[in-house]
Amino acid sequence: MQDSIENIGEEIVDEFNMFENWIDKYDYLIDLGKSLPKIDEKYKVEDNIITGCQSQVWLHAKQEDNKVVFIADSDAIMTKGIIAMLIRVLSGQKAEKIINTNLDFINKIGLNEQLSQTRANGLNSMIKQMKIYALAFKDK
Amino acid sequence: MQDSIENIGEEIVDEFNMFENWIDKYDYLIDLGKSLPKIDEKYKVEDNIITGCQSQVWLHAKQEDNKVVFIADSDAIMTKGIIAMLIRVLSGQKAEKIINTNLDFINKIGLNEQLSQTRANGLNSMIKQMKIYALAFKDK
Amino acid sequence: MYSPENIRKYFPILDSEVNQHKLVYLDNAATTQKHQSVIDTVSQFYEKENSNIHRGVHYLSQLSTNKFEQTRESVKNFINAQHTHEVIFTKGTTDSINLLAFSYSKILKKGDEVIVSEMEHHSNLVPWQMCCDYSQATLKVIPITNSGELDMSFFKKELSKKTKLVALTHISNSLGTINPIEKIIELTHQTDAKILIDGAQAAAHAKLDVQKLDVDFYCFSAHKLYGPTGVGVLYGKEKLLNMLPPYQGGGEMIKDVSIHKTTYAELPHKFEAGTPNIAGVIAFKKAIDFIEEIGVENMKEHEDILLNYATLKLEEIPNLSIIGTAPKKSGIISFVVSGIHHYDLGLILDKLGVAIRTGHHCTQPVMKKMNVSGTSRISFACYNTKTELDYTVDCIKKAIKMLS
Amino acid sequence: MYSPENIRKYFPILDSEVNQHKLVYLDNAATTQKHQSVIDTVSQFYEKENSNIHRGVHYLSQLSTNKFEQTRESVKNFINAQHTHEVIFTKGTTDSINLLAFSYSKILKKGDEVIVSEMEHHSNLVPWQMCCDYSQATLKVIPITNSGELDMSFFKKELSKKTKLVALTHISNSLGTINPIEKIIELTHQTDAKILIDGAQAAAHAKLDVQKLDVDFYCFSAHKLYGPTGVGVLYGKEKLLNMLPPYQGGGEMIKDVSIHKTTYAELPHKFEAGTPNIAGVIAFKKAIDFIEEIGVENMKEHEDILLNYATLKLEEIPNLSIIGTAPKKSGIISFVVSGIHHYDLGLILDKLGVAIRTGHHCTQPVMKKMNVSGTSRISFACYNTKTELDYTVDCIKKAIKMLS
Ligand SMILES: Cc1ncc(COP(=O)(O)O)c(C=O)c1O
Ligand SMILES: Cc1ncc(COP(=O)(O)O)c(C=O)c1O
Repeated sequence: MQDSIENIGEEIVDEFNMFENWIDKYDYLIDLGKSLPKIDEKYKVEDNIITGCQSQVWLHAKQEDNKVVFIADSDAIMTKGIIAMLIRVLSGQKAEKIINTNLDFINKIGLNEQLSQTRANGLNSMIKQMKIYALAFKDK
Repeated sequence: MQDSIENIGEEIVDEFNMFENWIDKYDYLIDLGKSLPKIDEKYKVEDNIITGCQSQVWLHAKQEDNKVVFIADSDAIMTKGIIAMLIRVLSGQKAEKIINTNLDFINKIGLNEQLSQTRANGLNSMIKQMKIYALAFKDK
Repeated sequence: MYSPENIRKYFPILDSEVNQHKLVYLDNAATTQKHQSVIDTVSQFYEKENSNIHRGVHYLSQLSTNKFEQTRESVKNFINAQHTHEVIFTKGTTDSINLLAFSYSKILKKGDEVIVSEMEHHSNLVPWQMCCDYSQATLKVIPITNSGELDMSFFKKELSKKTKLVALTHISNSLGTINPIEKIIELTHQTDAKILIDGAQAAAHAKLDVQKLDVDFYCFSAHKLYGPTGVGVLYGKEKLLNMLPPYQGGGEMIKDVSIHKTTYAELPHKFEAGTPNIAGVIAFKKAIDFIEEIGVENMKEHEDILLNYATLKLEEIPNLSIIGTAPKKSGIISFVVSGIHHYDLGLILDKLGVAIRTGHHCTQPVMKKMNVSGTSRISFACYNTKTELDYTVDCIKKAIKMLS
Repeated sequence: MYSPENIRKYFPILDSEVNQHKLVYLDNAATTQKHQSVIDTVSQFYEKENSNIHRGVHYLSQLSTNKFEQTRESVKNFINAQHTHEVIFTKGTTDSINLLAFSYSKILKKGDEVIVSEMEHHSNLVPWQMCCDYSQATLKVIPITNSGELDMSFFKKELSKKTKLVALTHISNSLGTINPIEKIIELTHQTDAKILIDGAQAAAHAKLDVQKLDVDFYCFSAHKLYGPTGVGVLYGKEKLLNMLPPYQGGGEMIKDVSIHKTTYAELPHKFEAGTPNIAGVIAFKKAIDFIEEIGVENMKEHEDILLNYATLKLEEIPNLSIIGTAPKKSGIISFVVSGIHHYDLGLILDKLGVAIRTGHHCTQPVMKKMNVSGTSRISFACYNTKTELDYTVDCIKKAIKMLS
């Protein structure tokens, strides 16, 4: 069974907490970014672009077995790392869950401070877009 | 015989120096203003207005016996006092003299400081206009 | 307890001497003095945080951007806008009005009408003259009554389905009149017209709630609000701002630029081309904080006391007439003394340390209507005191004596 | 002897720490840091002198007006204009260009042509797109070469008697290219066209003499000149400025206003509606004083040394390519590293205390032409040092390693 959003969130917090300095955290994000599967070029279209990010982010979602599956890409590796993290937490969850679960873990990682305002805006835009997809599927 | 511009200027400087404080100096200017003969309404036309003053100043000039005679008015009494002073010095002088004489006495009175920039601009505009009239008559 | 003495401590300039007299600053309608926290914030920004905003990834750029956007948030709360992006930063009220007048000049057509009034500051008159000139729309002007109020029956008569925009001042800067903007907005909205209120004289003296007012556009200047020079606000309803064409072109206001086609950015950036007055905007927040800490209603109450006090005292002076005698007035008193020019009066008051404004106050039509060449104007702020007014009234008497 | 170390003492921010590292500020093309005398002048103005300017009779108003006008005089001398009233204060380069583009939009006609280039900052491109859109004139765009220079033969070919205005940047903010403006002005004046030079990147890095250049219009921003934010300059030849219709309407820019007819004031007031950024303009004088004290040629010499030094060091880094390789360059280096996104690089440099700018630098057409999505840009000012560059190059190497 798919772990709950909270559980995976906690896992990530734990992983982040292992790192003492920003270099290791960044390295971790970079690795996460590299691990994100390549996506088909057909998804890299205007419609899938998330606005409000400083680098380009494409996000696409589909429904499989009543779960929402996200696929995404970015031209910047750090951004890709962040989106990989969000996918790890949210992809494969029920639409309902995605909409309602509190994403507290993000604050715990301290990504907001790590990332500063514009980037935090980008992060928020990503989460918002993921919830919008979930909403769309739920209403179907 | 008409006194020279320099002499009248010195006279005014002496008169001003008698006063110890600004109140007396202002009173003196006000009195000068009041003493300025009323001018005919026909001279209070757009063409005679000096721009660059904060109050309205009308200045007209005519030539009599080869001398330039100025008549002027203002709606503000302090301004009238200043123009009365200039008239006392320059009216009835030869055009040539008006154009060439150094008006040092103005600095000696300290009117520039007394009057501040905008008002000093007004003063300069008046002098400039008087010299322009003189130039016009000289060329005739 | 409201204490102007306490407030004065935060306005360093109020302690200075002018012409060997203690400064009495009564030219607040022209610009207010600045709160110490505003001044310190400018210095601190330049000494520790300065960077250009937006699009930068580095720390200082992020910091500056955050602080800049915090002011937008503060302004939003201050005027109770619905959205933060309805707050556009400009360089001042004049800039705000020109922005709107330009945008409207691109959508108005022959036959359309714009309504202003005879009591407008030139900044809320000339842009509309230009706008109507360019768009061939017609400018209608509401006359004012002898007491300095809007002729409301004229306004009602002129409002029609041809009216596209009404642009009126909230408070007259030369008469002090507080216009019944609630009523005016309501009447305007009974047609399809939109309404701009020029709040230059109001924002520091009246509690604002743009949602409750249901006003379409509202603008003001930071420098009349204890804040820095070079900063203004244009509030507009999201839907309307989205509909209007942009004003200035340049950095930040675009989404995509190619050589021959450009798409514009979202609000508020669409209307904020170029590097703004970053230090000014950031420091402006402190001015708002100050006003909210004291409470604008409390300030107004204090200013009303001063207004009534000074009005009574001035009315006692022979030959002095107050210009602008509407029942509802803000802390602005214009007056003339028969036989005495305002310029002479201003000069002598200045020598006595009292700063007032003289002239037409950028409202020449008002002067014409009131049949005066100009007035002497005293205008209050939250830090003025009765003692200052007593001294000023004495100085006015002295000046009149000298000049008579 | 030119000593950046001495100069740094007057720039308090340069001593700060960012992310536990000493700040290395290499984002000077976006905005420069501020000289202590500039900062102090703002505070002093607000603490001791603040008042609205022009038309006031009282002491503070006179003082503020005098100081404001002194800056105009300083700018006049700085650029060697013929008349003080040829210096118009705006809120920045973008505002200056929009002013001009608006005025021209009222006099251009279908069939007229405006020439810009592919290397323009959006602020010198979008206003002309809008101007041509409104006036139905045609916009011609000079392409750039692979090294980032203007295609002069194209320019010569496009210049014709249809050309009414040429608007080009003096120095490219994303490529660093110094354009041959003397030649360009000369060629332009062989036709009846007028020319605007966007000096945003040049005013702090090149000696200016608008009379010798015989340039018609020139503009720049104080904030890129060690001065305050929210202040810009538009220089224009008297005759041309007199001929152009005004831009914004409002206080100060009028001579006479009546309800239906308004006549405009003389230069410079005609183009300066509303209360300006008084504190900013007054403080700007100190920035000019500073530049003149050190000497802009000396600054340029120092920056050229840094430019050459950094260029050599960067060229040694594998996979790094410099974008913009004109033989004549100012202290701006844009680069890309293959396989690495500029945004990632900027993030890591920031963590190491190095502030650079990443992205399209408001020159999307340049990015498109150079076939990159953006660049990392380092840009120098008079206070940068070789030590800072050594550190920066090390950090870039480190970042590339992390990201590869
Ligand atoms: C009613 C009114 N509108 C507009 C303005 C113009 O404001 P600013 O000069 O700050 O642009 C003023 C300022 O005097 C004003 O009093
Ligand atoms: C070449 C050039 N032009 C215009 C501008 C716009 O200047 P501002 O943002 O100060 O209006 C810039 C600033 O980045 C620039 O570099």
